[in-house]
Amino acid sequence: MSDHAKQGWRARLLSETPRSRREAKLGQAYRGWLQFRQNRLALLGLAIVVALIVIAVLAPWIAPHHPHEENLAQRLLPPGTGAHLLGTDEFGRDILSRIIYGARVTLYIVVLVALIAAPIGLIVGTAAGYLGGWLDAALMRVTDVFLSFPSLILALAFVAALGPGIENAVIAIALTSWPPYARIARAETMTIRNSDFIAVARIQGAGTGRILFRHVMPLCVSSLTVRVTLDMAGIILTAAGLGFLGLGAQPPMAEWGAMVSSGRRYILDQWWVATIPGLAIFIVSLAFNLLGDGLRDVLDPRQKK
Amino acid sequence: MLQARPGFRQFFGVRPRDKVKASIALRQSSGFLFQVALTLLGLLAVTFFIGRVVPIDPVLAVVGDQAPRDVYEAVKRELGLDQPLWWQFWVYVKKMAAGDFGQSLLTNRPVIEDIKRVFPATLELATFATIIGVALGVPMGIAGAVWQDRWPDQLVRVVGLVGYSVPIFWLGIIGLLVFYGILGWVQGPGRLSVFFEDMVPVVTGVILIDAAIAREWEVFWNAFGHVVLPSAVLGYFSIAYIARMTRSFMLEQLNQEYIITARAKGVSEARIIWVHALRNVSVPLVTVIALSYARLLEGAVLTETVFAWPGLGRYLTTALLAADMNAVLGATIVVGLVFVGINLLSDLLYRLLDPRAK
Amino acid sequence: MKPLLEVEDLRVSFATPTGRFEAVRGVSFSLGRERLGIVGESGSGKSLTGRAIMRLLPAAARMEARKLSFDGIDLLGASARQLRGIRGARISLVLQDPKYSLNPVMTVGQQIAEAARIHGGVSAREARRKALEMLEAVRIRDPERVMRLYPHEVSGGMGQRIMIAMMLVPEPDLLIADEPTSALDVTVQMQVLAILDDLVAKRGMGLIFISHDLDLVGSFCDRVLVMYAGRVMEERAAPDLAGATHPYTQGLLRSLPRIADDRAELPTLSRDPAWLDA
Amino acid sequence: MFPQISKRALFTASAAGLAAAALPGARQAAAQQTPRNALVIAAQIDDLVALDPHHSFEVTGSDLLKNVYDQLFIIDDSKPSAELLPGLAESFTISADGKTFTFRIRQGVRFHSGNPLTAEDVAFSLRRPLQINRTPAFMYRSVGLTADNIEQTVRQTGDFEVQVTFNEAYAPTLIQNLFTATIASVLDSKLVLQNAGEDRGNTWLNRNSAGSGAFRLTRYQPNESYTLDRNDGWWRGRANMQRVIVRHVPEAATQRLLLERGDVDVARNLTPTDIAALRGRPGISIQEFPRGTIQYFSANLGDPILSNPRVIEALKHLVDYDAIANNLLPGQVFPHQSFIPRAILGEVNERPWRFDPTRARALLAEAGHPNGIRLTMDTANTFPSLDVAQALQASFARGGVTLEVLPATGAQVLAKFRARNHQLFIGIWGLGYPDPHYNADGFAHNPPGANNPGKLTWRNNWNIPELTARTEAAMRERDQNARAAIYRQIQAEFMGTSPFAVFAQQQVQVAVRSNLTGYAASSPGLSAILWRATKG
Repeated sequence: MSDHAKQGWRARLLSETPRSRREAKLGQAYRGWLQFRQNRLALLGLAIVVALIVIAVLAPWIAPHHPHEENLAQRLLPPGTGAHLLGTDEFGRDILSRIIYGARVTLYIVVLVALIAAPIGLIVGTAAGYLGGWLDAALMRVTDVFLSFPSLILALAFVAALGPGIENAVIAIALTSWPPYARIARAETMTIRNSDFIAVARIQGAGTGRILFRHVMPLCVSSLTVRVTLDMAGIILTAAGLGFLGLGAQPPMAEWGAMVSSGRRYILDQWWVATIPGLAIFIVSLAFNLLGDGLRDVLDPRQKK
Repeated sequence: MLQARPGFRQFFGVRPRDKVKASIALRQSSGFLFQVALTLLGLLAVTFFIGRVVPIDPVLAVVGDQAPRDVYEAVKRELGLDQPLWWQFWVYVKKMAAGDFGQSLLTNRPVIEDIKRVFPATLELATFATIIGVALGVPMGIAGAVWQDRWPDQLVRVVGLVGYSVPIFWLGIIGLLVFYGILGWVQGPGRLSVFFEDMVPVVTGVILIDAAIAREWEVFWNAFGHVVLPSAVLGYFSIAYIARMTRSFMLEQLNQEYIITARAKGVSEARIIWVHALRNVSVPLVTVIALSYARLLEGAVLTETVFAWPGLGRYLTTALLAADMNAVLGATIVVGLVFVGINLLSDLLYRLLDPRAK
Repeated sequence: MKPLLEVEDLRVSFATPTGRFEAVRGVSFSLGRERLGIVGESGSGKSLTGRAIMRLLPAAARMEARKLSFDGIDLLGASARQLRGIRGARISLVLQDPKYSLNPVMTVGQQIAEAARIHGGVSAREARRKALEMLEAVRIRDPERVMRLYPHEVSGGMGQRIMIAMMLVPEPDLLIADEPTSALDVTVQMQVLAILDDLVAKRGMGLIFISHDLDLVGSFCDRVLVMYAGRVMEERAAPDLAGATHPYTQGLLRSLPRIADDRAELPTLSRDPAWLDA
Repeated sequence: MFPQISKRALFTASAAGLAAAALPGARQAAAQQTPRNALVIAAQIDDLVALDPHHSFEVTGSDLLKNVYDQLFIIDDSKPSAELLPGLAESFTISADGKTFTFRIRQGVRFHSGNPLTAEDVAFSLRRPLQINRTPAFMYRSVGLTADNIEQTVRQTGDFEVQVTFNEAYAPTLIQNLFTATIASVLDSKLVLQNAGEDRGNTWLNRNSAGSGAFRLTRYQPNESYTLDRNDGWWRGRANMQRVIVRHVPEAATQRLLLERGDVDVARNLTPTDIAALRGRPGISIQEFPRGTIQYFSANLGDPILSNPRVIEALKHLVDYDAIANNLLPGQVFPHQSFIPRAILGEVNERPWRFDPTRARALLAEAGHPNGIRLTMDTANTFPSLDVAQALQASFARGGVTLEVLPATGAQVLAKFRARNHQLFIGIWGLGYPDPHYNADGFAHNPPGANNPGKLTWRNNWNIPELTARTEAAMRERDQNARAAIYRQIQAEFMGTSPFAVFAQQQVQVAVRSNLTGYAASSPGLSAILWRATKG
């Protein structure tokens, strides 16, 4: 048996002298994981997010009913009545099934916003920070304009322009949430810009695009990841807010915010109709917050003890 | 160029140093004003063009369901909507530069008058919420940092995260049910109970202040009873934000060398936290608080809806949904100004608090 | 004479994701009213040793010792209150870089007066007078003006003199100076050291001088501890340093550049893993 | 004198009581009371745009304006169906050709300003709607009055006599009913002219009142509240309440809490579940008032699928009429399938359509869609249309119709509807004045070749030259019974073949504090009635 197989993967990952670039990266990730694992709340957050994904994927198999199946004779049943574990809503639809299917919508919102907003912010921020000059000034002015809008209002404006619906809500939220990412990426880029390794890359003849994409952006990714994770709760809540104002997901789609919104008319007597999706929103945004906190402890060195 | 123009030298040569300084300051501030103007113009342009591509027909919002064609066309002309977009924008900007925000379609009143009414309502709510946020959020954040990873920290974190994660309209309705409906500890929705309306002359528009000026203490307490709950609900949100930021700033400061110096001097922990660290924390914290205050001043649509609070957020939202563009643009400009104003203020405070910034 | 400070088998360790890491591993020494130098490379545990004496370790650190007593007081068992009474008043600490070790948003005067007030129980006016006096003692011209300055408005050398003034105001018995001059220019270094030397001699204090500079320690102190990887490798009287027996000390000595040096290159320091367990 | 002093005097007794209650913590758990001489209503009033009675076109507007202004005729508010009473017109005569109506104006009526009301004010007020040409002006145009002829058609023939000449000999009841509408409000012409700018007082009247009615408007803050104070010299008698305050409360739950706490006397916009929960609660009573508003959905006949009458028939079989009325909107609507609402001349109470998915499937198969069809339905994203649309989604599915609901803001959906870009549209239609013609004009009148997006028939591409002629004939039928008979015929045909499925008529369900009586949230005269309200 060879020497380094005997060492075991754990020791290898933790070794101070990694054998390859990949091994170094893996080692770093593993050390991060070890640190992350110590934060029990963060682990809980991770578990909930994983559960959300699992539920979303398996929704058709685990939901007891179809989320749109109405029965006006069985409306507003309290939790635990008959076949409805969490009760029924104003159309007699099974709330549990709607919550389960709603996980898909929530996941969809979260993933899509992250996929749209983070790259926009990253590109704008790194370009502004790295290239400087008038481009920086112009981009930052645009960022300021977007920043000085209240995000819900801007989202509202976009939704009003594009028409209500989940896709448009997602686009609207994404368009309102990139400016802070641009700011962060810009700040990070400014500190990286003058560092030696960038100078080396430049001397070696790397083009601006290559430097931006291969050297600058990867370094901004970790702090951006933390920020995006922490923002997820806000994104879910903004989507819910749009739903509350009738501009988010449209009926009968089982979106949690819209469920709270339509359930609020029954909140004084049939509390569960609005409260259960409210709890779902709460639990998931809490999870993203916990996860974000945990990630920050690992990825953001300033916060380290 | 070898020879400086004589005028140039004369011009600066005789100038006392202060004046040069003043001119630099002026140049900086004019640059600043230019930037503000640019930001506001950008804001206007974005809002304007979004507003114009909205598939909501403002004419229909005016004339209603059953309007015949001729009335529709007449109103469209009246609103200037038959003109090309860029021309409409130009006309709008020109008018606005002259201080004319135009007329709101929905209230049939000058937008500026509407804003004078709704902004103080939001100001009142936001200020209270921020006071609550700071009064509770800062100590909570400090507690979290001081007892890092122990139960007070976890408690603060969870309480804060709950504030971050609860849909605010849900919290509002439940709060109203419990504290108004069941317990009766606070007043109901709205800014005043109906019978107190118009009892004090409007000076600032902020009822609490107006009532205090008029020495109408019944009105004052009534208004207070109304503002407590919505501002607490909003404030919970800022508590969460402020506590989280305070905690992280505090942790950063507590790891600084000067804290060790202070400990080595024998300074008590309490004094280290509340004097040494907090003074340093307050510098970035001011920016955070200002930011959260600015956000609240932009109006909290959801809270305002639940509490029937006639504030800026609801005004803006209603206007948006009806494509009442004069109202939307006017309110947006106010929002932009508030943002800029608060930023300036926080800058000023920053300079006051941090000797290094002078 | 009973020693001022006794340290026996001092250990400091940290929890890391890969297990416990021992940064100080069984350090023992005792100290009278004398000047003790502690030398070692960065990471050798010398600073931690200094801070452990004042019980000023980071929260994540765990510290054990068979004995840690100062002037008959058991520092290990001392309450937080007792410790506060000792810190500053009886044992003081001068840190490396005044840029970080002074509070940036308090004036110099406030910071020095604070030290005087905490332990002296004196009035504000008296504290101010003491602060002024002390600033003069560290040879600062126009102390009235300096009192009003913020740390970022003073130079590094002046900052360090302010730091010393602040630490000596309550007239402690023991001063721990943790690389007090390494952040300063060479010329300023000498001035600061001279002041320190002068004050320690005048007031009859004990001094622990922590440094990576073997030469400096050799010339400045009475006795020297050489540390490596959390352990004391060797303890010698300063004048006797040249006769060091431990290979590590010898290595350190050899790697020092000399004015009359004719070596083409400095030898690299060799480290023997066996020293870790010695 | 400072204006607030008098207001304070008004509520001395109550304010003292409230003062203690207003202090936080000092409040009793028991519900407090609003003052005995004031009526406080929580309602949604954010759709209130115009207060100029010749401009206003919303239900909330008429609730306010009919209590502030008087019209030439009155709908008797003590009767369950719309019966006419003389209003500012004491009596009238009709010329031999039936086109010219001569109105005798009641003497001794004074405006709130103290100005006497004369024929001059009436003539001014009859001309003004066409001169400012806002939406409601179409009601006058439909009887041949136009901006161009108004100076000649409306004439002041004496100090207290006005003549109006129409282009046809219209049924007298039609004209009388028309002149009960908000648009027929008589304004204080002197006061209006004093304050008129270039817009004939439109701006001024949108924030002030110049009427002679039971109350005068003393305060109005858009989206917040309005306050009406009693007109002690009203010619029909003095109102019981000295003051009426209507406060905008957007959320139903909030309205309910206010009512339960006793901070308001009336909660105007509660949901069926709120009503169910409040029913039987001590101190609170539930009241229901029919309202002349119908709910319908319509199909665009310009669409290839929907142009097949069998498909329309199938859709009408796919509405669960009873479930909507009894389960979804209990108490807020009752089943109704025709366009003339109950309590109006010519009403029919037959309901030929039943929920029958099997029949619907068969019809669809006959129409060539054995595997069902897919349709979209545009709806405003507000209660109740959105809720009904979702219920329809489920019931349509049982007949093989896959319905996609497309909710959007009201103005947005409306624009689409007016542009005929919809397949199905679900909406609500309110009566403008209590005459069958108003709805017949919208639902059964579509002059060929005209391009009128104001008409529902046009919007749905329903070409009906024959029905249009009959609707016009009904306008001219002077015999009340014969007129009613024509409308019944029109409706029979409408219910059978039209692209409209009317499924319910609304009623206003309010919860009030039990000590309040005489308040009507809605009436056959199409507005709230405030002056009879009294507290026990």
